[in-house]
Amino acid sequence: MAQIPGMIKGLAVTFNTMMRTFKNGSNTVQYPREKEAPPIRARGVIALHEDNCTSCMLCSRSCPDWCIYIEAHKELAPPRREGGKPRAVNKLDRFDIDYALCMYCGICVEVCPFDALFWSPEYEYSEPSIADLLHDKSKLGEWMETVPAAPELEVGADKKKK
Amino acid sequence: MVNQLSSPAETTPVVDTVRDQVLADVQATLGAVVVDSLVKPGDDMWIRVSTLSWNESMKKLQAMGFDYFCFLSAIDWMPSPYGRGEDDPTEPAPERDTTIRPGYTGGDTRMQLLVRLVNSRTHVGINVKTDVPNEVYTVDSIANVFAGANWHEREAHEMFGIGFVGHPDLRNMYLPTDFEGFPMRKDFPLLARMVKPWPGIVDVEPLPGGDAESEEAS
Amino acid sequence: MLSLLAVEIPYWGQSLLRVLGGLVAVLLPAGTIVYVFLFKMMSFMQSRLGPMEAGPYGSMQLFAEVGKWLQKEDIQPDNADKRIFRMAPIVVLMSTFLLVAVVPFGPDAWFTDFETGVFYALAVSSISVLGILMAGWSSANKYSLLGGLRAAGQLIAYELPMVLAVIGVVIQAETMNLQQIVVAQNAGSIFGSDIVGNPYVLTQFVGFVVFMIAVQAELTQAPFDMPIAESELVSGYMTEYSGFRFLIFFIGEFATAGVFAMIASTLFLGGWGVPFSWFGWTTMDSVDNWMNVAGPLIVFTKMMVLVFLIMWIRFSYPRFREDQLQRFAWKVLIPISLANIMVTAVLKVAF
Amino acid sequence: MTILNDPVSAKLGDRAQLSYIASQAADARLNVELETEGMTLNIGPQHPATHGTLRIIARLDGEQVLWAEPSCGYMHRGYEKLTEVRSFPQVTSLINRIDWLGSFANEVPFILAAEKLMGVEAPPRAQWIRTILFELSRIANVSLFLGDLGVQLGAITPVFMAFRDREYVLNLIESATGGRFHPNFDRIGGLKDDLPAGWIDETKVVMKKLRNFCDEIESLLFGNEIFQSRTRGIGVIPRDVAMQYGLSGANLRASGVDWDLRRDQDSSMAWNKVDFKVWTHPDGDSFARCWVRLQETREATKIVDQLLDGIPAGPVMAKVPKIIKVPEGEAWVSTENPLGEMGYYVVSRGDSGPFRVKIRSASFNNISITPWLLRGVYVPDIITILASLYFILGDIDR
Repeated sequence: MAQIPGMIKGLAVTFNTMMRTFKNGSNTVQYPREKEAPPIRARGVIALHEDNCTSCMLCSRSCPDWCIYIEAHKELAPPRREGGKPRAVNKLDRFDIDYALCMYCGICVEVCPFDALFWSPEYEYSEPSIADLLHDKSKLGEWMETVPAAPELEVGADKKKK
Repeated sequence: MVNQLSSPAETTPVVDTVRDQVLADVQATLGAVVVDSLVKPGDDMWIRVSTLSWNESMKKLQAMGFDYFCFLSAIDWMPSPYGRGEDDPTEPAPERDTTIRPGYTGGDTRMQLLVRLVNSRTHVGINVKTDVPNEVYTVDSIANVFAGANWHEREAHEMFGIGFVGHPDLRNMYLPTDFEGFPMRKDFPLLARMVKPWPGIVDVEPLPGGDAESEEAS
Repeated sequence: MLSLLAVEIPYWGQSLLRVLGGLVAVLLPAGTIVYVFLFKMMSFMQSRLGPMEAGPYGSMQLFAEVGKWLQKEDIQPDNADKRIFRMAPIVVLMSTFLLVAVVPFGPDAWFTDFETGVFYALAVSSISVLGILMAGWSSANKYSLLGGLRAAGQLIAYELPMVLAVIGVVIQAETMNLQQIVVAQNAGSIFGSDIVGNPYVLTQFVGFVVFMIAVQAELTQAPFDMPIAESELVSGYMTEYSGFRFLIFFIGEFATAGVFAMIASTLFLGGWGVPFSWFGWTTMDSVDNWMNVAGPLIVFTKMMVLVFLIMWIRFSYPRFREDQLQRFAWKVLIPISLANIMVTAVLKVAF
Repeated sequence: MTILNDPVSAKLGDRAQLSYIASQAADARLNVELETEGMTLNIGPQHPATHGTLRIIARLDGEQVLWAEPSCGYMHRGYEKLTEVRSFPQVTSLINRIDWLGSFANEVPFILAAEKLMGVEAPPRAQWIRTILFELSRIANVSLFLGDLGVQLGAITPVFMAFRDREYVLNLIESATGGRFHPNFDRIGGLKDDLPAGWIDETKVVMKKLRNFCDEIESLLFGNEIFQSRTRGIGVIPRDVAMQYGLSGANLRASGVDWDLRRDQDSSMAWNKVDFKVWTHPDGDSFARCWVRLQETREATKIVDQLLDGIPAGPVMAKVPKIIKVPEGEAWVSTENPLGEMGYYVVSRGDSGPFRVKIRSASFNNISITPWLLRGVYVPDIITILASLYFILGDIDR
């Protein structure tokens, strides 16, 4: 029958794949021991640079999921110049992101006018209890060291941005 | 390339001969049934037909070449009395303007049906609207014209509470059978936005005894 | 096997040895098949490694799985016909054990030496249909019922081409004793050349193909896995089974694959024997004793080759529809095997 | 040849006529009192063939379906309502989740509609990158379909091949946008960011791999006679029925309608800058639908290749005010998404958020034909037909 070749070809495909896996290894990685590095831009976890935060509430207000909770108070800080008046600055009391609610859309990082929020590609922070997914400002601050520098842009990109 | 922000009113009006011609044809076919019409050159066209001849005009439109049924839906033109749920629950609810203001091609009622048909040969689409009578919220079904409207009408039925006369099977599609209320109506509150206060309401606590002038520092 | 032991063994001892031997002959191939083909070959065909954690290269995975299954809760549906529900997996596995009883592993290494071994094997193999039908019916589940009925229809339809395909072998070997069939193949010759003996895969190639297709269907492996059909019937007759009852089905599936492959290798590939001309043997009696040790290994190797074919096809093909399968059995396979019988008979008489 | 003296069947081909007869017979048997009781089979909500939670209630006579009715709503999230309480930038992150396999493609029509209302147009570089990402999400989506098709039909290997090669595409999307499944990369007036360095070369390599994948799937699945006998002549949708039900995408093109919004619609996207073939198939059966999708995946890799060579230099963001308020008006924009025509009817009231968004998703229309289509088929064919219609649950229920 002229029908045979289609089925034989199918067998050849699986056989070739098997041989390729023998020769070149598999396409999967043994996760806990081998890890694939996520790309620089990967949205893994949000890191907070607390010194930059002025508690302007923009991130909290633009969050589509209402998962950023900020509390702050005003405080007198020493003046910038000698002999100046003491300045009133906003001091963060609480900056929580509830990762159980977060959709990882990145709007908060984008709207932040003072570069206080960053994306880090870190992804291993699952918790056995859902309440532990609420990261407070110290935990968010710890993620800062995993934040990579922004990648180089492709040819033809408008470099003047930012 | 238009890079600047410019409102649609400022763009130079273009004459869209194709759509004007189609509109003329539609008006000729449907006659006085067309209450209002609008052509946005190079963009799209809208007509509003009278409620009583809804089914009839669909048949005529299908016969004149608009044979592709794209979607059917409804619009509740009453602005929501709840806003976005970003109010402070401790304060009294703010007054919101809930006057009904229809969109393109006007309208006399709160609810409007919207159907989009496309001519499969010329690929010109047309948005057909019709008023849904207030309080009664009932129109003729068009499931016998476009079989695909069947599910869309079921959806509109459960979401907006619009009855479709002559629809074969107006069961709920998405909601439980005993669900009360019509979720897509604007006066149906979105509970997810009611059960907890907006985190954005919170403001920075002022300095104890501090004055308002020192705000500029931040 | 027994004559290897010089000592006289009482009857209960012989029986015990036979039971142990049967367990080994069924479970060892089953375990090997699961590991080599299900875990590793399938994974490699899909560009992945398969289980790697339990034991070196995941070789102990099956034991881990068995341990897991044994720990699981034994769930029986409320409306199930409980007694039949419990019996069904055992009936399925039983047919496998009964089947292995007639497979010869060496000149003296056999469990039973049936004069009508072929007849017996084909009869016993259809007992599993009963078990599957019982499982499908007693589960009180529509998917199971559909699966069970599909299985019944399918297995009965494929029983026939299988029987008819074997008849060619029986005609050629002039015996229904599997041991004799092995001898006939290895001592035989094709057109005077006895360099490879006369494995019936060469002279009975059509019969071999039909037999293997029927085996594929009997084992309910893709492309004939409609009774299981994960994507339609959600495992068909096995839907309601969990824990160790599922384990029995699972072992049964692969053990049966192994045993059927053994029978196929006995019927078509020369079984435990090597071509007798290599060592200057002529008859059964002149075969050296060491074949009793080498024989099982040879059968095992041939079985693995055949199971590789079965599994390779299983992992590559989509499945038929039930009616297409029936049509294929009745309109294609059965006429072909009938023609095969006719040609074989004519040639047998002619030569 | 006309088997039935019937106006509907007269228009159909032979194969279509046979399936039409089967469906008519099913109707007839449903209407007369049955001597046997028949059986109602619930396929789903949790069932491997419904990839998601679709439930199909099928009335069976033996294995033949007399009557079948999908029951949706297990994943209804009320996106149309949710958009009303969100601002325009927030909506994008939401509608990502409608068709979760080709997320980026969901954002585009909405953003285009908002841009239309605002009178903004994204700079050319943004349009090209948008189009590339759009096609990449099509490849990611449809390649999974091709693998999944195998699973639905009982072949287990294709799906792993699909996962293997889709991974490359997802990596590309992630390295460009940061989001693997939900990019949220499209902005009113352009894109969030430019591409990272080296992305173009990487994409070209991946496109070669994907074409190879298409070849493998073709010989593994489409060339297989069992596959063909399972899909050919099954679930035939004639042209006019497809039109009435508003089918779109490959389902419509498999019924012989030569209509692709990428080609036939004015759009600021870069599709008119490349040449590609719109594949159609005259049969309208399951095989035709699958085959058209396979060809479209191939075509998409070629589109991406062509676009990569011609990305213009420049900014990726037009000048847009920081706080977006969209002027009053109504706009409809639809694009040719992986699943079919996806469109948004956006009504704005000059607010920062939309007043009403009607989401016209492809799967809702595509699946609404099933009660008509499933009459008279066998149980395994339900699976084939559903697989070939290709729906994503999030796209049906929204």
